[in-house]
Amino acid sequence: MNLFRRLSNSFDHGVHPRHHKEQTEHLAIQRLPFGKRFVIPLGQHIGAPAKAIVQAGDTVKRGQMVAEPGGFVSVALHSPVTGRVTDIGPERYADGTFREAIVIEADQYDTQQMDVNPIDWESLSIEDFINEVQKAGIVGMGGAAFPCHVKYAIPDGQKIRYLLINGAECEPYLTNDHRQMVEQTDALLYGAEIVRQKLGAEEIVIGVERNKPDAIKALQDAIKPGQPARVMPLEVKYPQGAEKMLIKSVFDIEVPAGKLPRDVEVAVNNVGTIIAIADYFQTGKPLIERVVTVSGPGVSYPANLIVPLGTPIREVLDYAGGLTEETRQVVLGGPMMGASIADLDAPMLKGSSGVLALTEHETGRPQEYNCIRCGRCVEACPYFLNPARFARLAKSRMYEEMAETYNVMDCVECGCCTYSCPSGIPIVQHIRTAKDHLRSMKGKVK
Amino acid sequence: MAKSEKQAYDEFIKGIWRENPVFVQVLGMCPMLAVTNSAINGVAMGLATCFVLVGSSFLVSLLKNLIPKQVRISCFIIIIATFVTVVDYSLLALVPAIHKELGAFIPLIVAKCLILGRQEAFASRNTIRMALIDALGMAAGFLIALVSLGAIREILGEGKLFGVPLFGDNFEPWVIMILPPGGFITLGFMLLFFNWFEEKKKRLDERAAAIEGSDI
Amino acid sequence: MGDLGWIFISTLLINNFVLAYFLGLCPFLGVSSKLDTSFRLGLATTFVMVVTALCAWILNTYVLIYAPYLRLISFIVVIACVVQLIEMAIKKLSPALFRALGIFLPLITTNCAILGLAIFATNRGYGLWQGLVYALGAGAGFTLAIVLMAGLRDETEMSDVPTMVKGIAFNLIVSGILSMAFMGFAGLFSAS
Amino acid sequence: MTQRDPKLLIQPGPQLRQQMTTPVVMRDVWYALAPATLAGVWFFGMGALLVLLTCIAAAVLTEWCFSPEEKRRYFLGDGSAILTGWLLGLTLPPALPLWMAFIGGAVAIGMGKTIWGGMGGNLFNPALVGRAFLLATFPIAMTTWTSPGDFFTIPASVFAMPLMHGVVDTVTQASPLGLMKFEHTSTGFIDLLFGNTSGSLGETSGLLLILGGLYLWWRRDLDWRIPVGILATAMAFSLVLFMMDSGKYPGPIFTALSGGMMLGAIFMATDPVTSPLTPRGTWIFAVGIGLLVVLIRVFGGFPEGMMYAILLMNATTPLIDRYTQPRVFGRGLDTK
Amino acid sequence: MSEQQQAAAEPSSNRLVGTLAVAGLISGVIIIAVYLATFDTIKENKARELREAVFRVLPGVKRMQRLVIKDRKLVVAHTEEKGEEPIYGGYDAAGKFVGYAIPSAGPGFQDTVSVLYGYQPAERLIVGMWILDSRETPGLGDKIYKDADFVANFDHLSVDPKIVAVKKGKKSKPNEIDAITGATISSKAVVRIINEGNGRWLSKLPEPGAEPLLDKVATAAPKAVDAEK
Ligand SMILES: Cc1cc2nc3c(=O)[nH]c(=O)nc-3n(C[C@H](O)[C@H](O)[C@H](O)COP(=O)(O)O)c2cc1C
Ligand SMILES: Cc1cc2nc3c(=O)[nH]c(=O)nc-3n(C[C@H](O)[C@H](O)[C@H](O)COP(=O)(O)O)c2cc1C
Ligand SMILES: Cc1cc2nc3c(=O)[nH]c(=O)nc-3n(C[C@H](O)[C@H](O)[C@H](O)COP(=O)(O)O)c2cc1C
Ligand SMILES: Cc1cc2nc3c(=O)[nH]c(=O)nc-3n(C[C@H](O)[C@H](O)[C@H](O)CO)c2cc1C
Ligand code: SF4
Ligand code: SF4
Ligand code: SF4
Ligand code: SF4
Ligand code: FES
Repeated sequence: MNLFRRLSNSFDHGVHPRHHKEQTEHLAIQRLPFGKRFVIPLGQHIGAPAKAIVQAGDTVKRGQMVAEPGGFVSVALHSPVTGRVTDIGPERYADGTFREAIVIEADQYDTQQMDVNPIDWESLSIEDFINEVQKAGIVGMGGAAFPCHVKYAIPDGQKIRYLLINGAECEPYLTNDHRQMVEQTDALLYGAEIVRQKLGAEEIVIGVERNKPDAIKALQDAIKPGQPARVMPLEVKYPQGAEKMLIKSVFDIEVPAGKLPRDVEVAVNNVGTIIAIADYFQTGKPLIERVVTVSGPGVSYPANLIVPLGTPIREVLDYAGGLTEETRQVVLGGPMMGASIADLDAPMLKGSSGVLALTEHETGRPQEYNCIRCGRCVEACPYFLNPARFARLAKSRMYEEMAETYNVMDCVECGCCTYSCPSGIPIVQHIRTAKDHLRSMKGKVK
Repeated sequence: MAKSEKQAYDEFIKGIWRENPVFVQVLGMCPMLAVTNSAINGVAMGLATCFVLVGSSFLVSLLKNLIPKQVRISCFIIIIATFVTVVDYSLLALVPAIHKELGAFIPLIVAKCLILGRQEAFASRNTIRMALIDALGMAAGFLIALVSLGAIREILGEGKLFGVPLFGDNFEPWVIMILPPGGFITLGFMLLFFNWFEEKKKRLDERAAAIEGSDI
Repeated sequence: MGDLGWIFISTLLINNFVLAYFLGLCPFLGVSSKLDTSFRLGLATTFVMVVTALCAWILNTYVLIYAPYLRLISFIVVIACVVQLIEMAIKKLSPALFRALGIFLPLITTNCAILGLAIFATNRGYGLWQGLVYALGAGAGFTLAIVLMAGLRDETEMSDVPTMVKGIAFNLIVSGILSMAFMGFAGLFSAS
Repeated sequence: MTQRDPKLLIQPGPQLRQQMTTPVVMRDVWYALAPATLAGVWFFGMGALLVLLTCIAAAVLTEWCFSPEEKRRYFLGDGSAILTGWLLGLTLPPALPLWMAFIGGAVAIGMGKTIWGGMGGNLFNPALVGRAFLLATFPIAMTTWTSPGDFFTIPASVFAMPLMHGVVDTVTQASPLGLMKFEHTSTGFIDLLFGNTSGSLGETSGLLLILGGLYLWWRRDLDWRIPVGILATAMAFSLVLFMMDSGKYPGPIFTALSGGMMLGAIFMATDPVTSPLTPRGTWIFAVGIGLLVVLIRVFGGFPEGMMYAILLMNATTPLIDRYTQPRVFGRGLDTK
Repeated sequence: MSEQQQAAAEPSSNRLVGTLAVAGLISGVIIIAVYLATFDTIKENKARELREAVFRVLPGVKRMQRLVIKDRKLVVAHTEEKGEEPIYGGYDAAGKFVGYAIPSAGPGFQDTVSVLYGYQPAERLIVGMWILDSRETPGLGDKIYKDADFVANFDHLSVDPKIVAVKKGKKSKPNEIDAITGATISSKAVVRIINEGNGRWLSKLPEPGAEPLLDKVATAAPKAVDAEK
């Protein structure tokens, strides 16, 4: 079993949902026209919210910094358009909550040219490099929106041997990383080289699932002789893109629980993140737009779009032909990890890799039955946890046992268990409840 | 005196129903399940237990002021063991056939916490009269439980009651009832029935209370 | 009759003290759904059983042939005293072992399986070695039954057993099923 | 302006589910059982069919009576009660009086399932609880095997009055296992494979049962480790014995094809509810069954050990599960 | 015990020991009284049981006596000694030796089965079998003593080369018995137990004709009782 997995470059367990990528994988990336109103939430990344440095009424240029980092684990925000700040205040977020945001009205007559310059990265010290990345507002584009520069701040005594680029894109429907690898191959390799040199890594490894042969080929062709980089084709399996799984698949190393990739001398970045870094140092353009896959059976014209951040989701969907009658659900991100949203006027964020419109067929929930202990969830969990046990224990509110005996805190909520359960048990939901409870208990004790 | 009559009556009845040692307290089951595969065995075991219980309760409450606290448990056990030995020999002499079936389990009456428990909880703190009444009540409850258990197992297991065939020659006996699993299962279902009954009663009571309450 | 191996298998599986003789039911049904506790209770019981078998053999051989009527009383007294002594000895000699088994020892003394063991071994006319193997089998059988039961109960604590059944009634019925399953061992090694 | 779109659902993730649901799984098992059942009915006639239907009816009726009202629809709707009755029916002698079959079905569901809290709560295979109860209750009727006979002749014993003996008027014949155990006579391999032997409905046609198992495996409804583990262990064990004394002990092929081995290994030991969750546990479970079957068949008091082997291993399942938790990813590594 | 007494000072250990001793004494007295009162009846019951069994397995026998091996010789022994394994000799009214009643035991379907069987050395035949003790399944295994047909198997059954149980109705040789349908195991257990008993005893028995003579002195004793009593 293990040998087999090694030969096919993969980790153990996981699931094989139909990937539905055929809708968009051949569509070249298009640019979404600028809209009128942009909402830039201050806390759209993990860590401290950014601090606004503009006021209502100010005019801003496209690419101009509008908020500075609110701490070390925080990044700057930039205006996606040239226009005027109309408001700074609570705005509705995709999950229905209100958060502080900067609202910018686009200048309809502007050409939206940017006034930025390339940066000479080669002469930068590592500290300055980290500062620049933070200033560029770059966060992980793989979904978590974790400030990128924090990953680069390697503590003394540790080093990075491999820069691992996450091109797995295991979530169904999404093809934005795929298209970027095909169309922006050089930028990707250039960005990778910047990060590699700055971190002093020996090699760049790009992990790509085998269902993107054109991306694999493009990358292989583009790697210049002498560049320490290679492409690693991976088995098509969810969650191949979860960083610890990826490291397992590529290097056959398990990142110990509670440790970070850097503890095994690896830095992991998403394709989009690296391209954003390349863009910034090549042209000076900070992170003001991202590639988004609009797909699913609920949209008429699926597409891969460059979306200025802050654009309302509705405009993205409208560009793709609007929602069809059958649409029951809109998901931000992939269908496995992504959250379903009800407010289409919420803005697109740095971490929004996809907008999916799903119909009853995909989202219909089966009748919930009692757990039949079939073990499918156990054999799906890439973390080798026991989700059936979680579901049972959570039902009896035995949260402590879940943590002490069964390591519930190691769960990354990848959803494989819920996906594979024939009894329709929302296991991940139970797990989230348990984790919330445990966290609040821990808070109380301290 | 009426009050004490009533009290005595209550003491007696509680052993049979409210605090039935088997069905409610679920005590002293071990030897019971092994030997109650027929009604007659149930009677024999029940009577043997009754004799020990009543006899030792009597003696304990008689001697309660003479026995120092520190050695009371040992004394109780000696008293109980004495009665058990008496029963053992008597059965062996008088009804050897029954002794052959129960024999090995009779000495185990000593280990039943039911009996020691009654001495500790009741006989050593009460008058001889009350101790006797309590013991009789508990013993009656125990006897009833054993006999009904034995009867059910015998009826299904052999088609007989006290050895009298009930269903004619063609009856297909339910062998499991006289085997060990039958003991577990029968008592399990009897307790289930007891629970069901209690629950039903409680629900009725609650409803009655609710109706009363609504009147006000 | 003297085949030690058969005596062991027979008391362990075929004539399991709990599932076929209903001995030691109270700890079996009542004590715990904690595996660890059950296992240690089982070990302690086995230990006391072996000691009891030894005492019973000594009594039978040297005392009771002269005074058979003292059988019950002497068994009880001797078992109680010996367990007490062992408890004290373990406490002195091995605090670790005492922590593992000690708290169960007094509980076990009043358990009918111990007295039952002494009586049954006597009734069967077992000699010293036979008696010891019998005790070992009975103790192992008790441990097996109680550990299986603990596992089953631990698992069902999380399922929605109807309230009416929950408790002793449920445990009894489960024991019935377990006892039924153990019937599969009947006739083992005696047929061929 | 920021208006919640009324048409859109908010659901916690993951949004996708695979297509398999519990009722579909159960129905798959029906389909897998159907060919072997039809063959059995063909061999043993209408009487056997009546026994089978009675078991199913009793199981469904009991499920209906004792499941809590609010869950009744789902409990019945998942089709597992029918499956329990069906599997029980397949393990009974074809000439068993119907009233006994009815009791079996009722006990299977009542004692095997509802008191445990219904579907998924039980720790013992319900069909086998029913069968073990019947075997211990009516040992003679349960070990009276008839030979395959005329399709339309129904043995009179089938219609015995409730609580009364059945009179067996057809030819009784020891099952292949009984012949082996008590007379050391082996039955031909071809007969075993195609099912033309005396025994219960589901004991007969090894071939069709294997086909059913392959179907379930293909549908991913069944943990392949269990049948494979059981058969491999049992065959290896009996091979060892066979090599020691081939006159006394049955060979591995006979062991694999006779009695309830196939039905048990493919359809009963694999009952997901009562088998371990973890892959490693599943192996232990399977090996345990394999060993116990041969132990009971060869050294024990019963010609057939499958039922007891499965029930005994069911009892150990919670322990197995507990002690075979997989090593959590990233834990228990020897880190410096 | 009242509150005041509980609060009173600890009783001395002499008092504790004394109380226990008195309790022991009283209980001892009661037990011995009962023991003595029931002693004869119990002894008589046991003897009767044995007697009945012996006369059942040895038809035509009027008197019996207890025999043990001493110094490799079979001798009469009326009093029990530890570690002895007795068999019983049966004699007809004229005092002529008829056969032995041999006890043997071994595992059955559930638990140990104890068998007593009658053996006639002259013709090397089993002439009767009785189950002293068993825990076989009621309705199945208990047929080894409840089923008259099965018990009848053991009349004039040859022990050479050894007894064999065959499926019911298939009995054809003098050393074969019909097993009970549905209780094959118990049937075979009985056969095995008898074969084992034979293995233990037959070689130790004296030549036919040289059996111990009926002990005239002991006739009245409970060990060799007149059957007509
Ligand atoms: C279940 C799961 C699946 C993931 N799948 C992907 C993926 O397919 N592609 C990806 O780039 N990141 C994926 N991620 C995020 C990665 O773990 C990791 O955060 C990311 O590759 C780090 O790069 P970034 O910080 O540049 O985004 C996934 C995370 C989880 C928990
Ligand atoms: C305080 C803190 C420090 C972190 N430091 C690092 C780091 O040094 N290197 C790194 O690769 N990730 C680091 N992470 C990010 C996480 O390991 C992980 O990549 C991030 O949560 C994104 O999750 P995903 O990769 O599963 O999407 C850090 C996270 C936190 C909260
Ligand atoms: C509950 C139960 C109890 C049994 N008890 C006995 C028994 O005491 N003695 C016995 O020989 N067989 C007993 N059997 C039957 C044996 O298991 C075995 O099936 C039988 O000996 C085969 O006999 P046959 O070939 O004569 O039908 C019992 C079976 C069951 C189900
Ligand atoms: C592969 C498979 C095998 C099954 N085997 C059995 C079985 O042997 N006996 C049974 O009662 N139910 C069986 N079931 C149905 C169901 O799991 C069972 O009724 C549950 O134990 C009821 O909680 C099976 C189901 C599946 C999917
Ligand atoms: S959500 Fe958690 S428990 Fe479920 S499969 Fe993923 S890691 Fe495992
Ligand atoms: S997949 Fe669902 S039904 Fe199967 S074991 Fe896991 S929780 Fe239970
Ligand atoms: S104290 Fe004794 S009788 Fe009472 S429950 Fe415990 S073991 Fe049983
Ligand atoms: S305390 Fe002992 S004697 Fe009493 S029921 Fe329990 S095990 Fe049996
Ligand atoms: S593509 Fe795998 S989760 Fe992001």
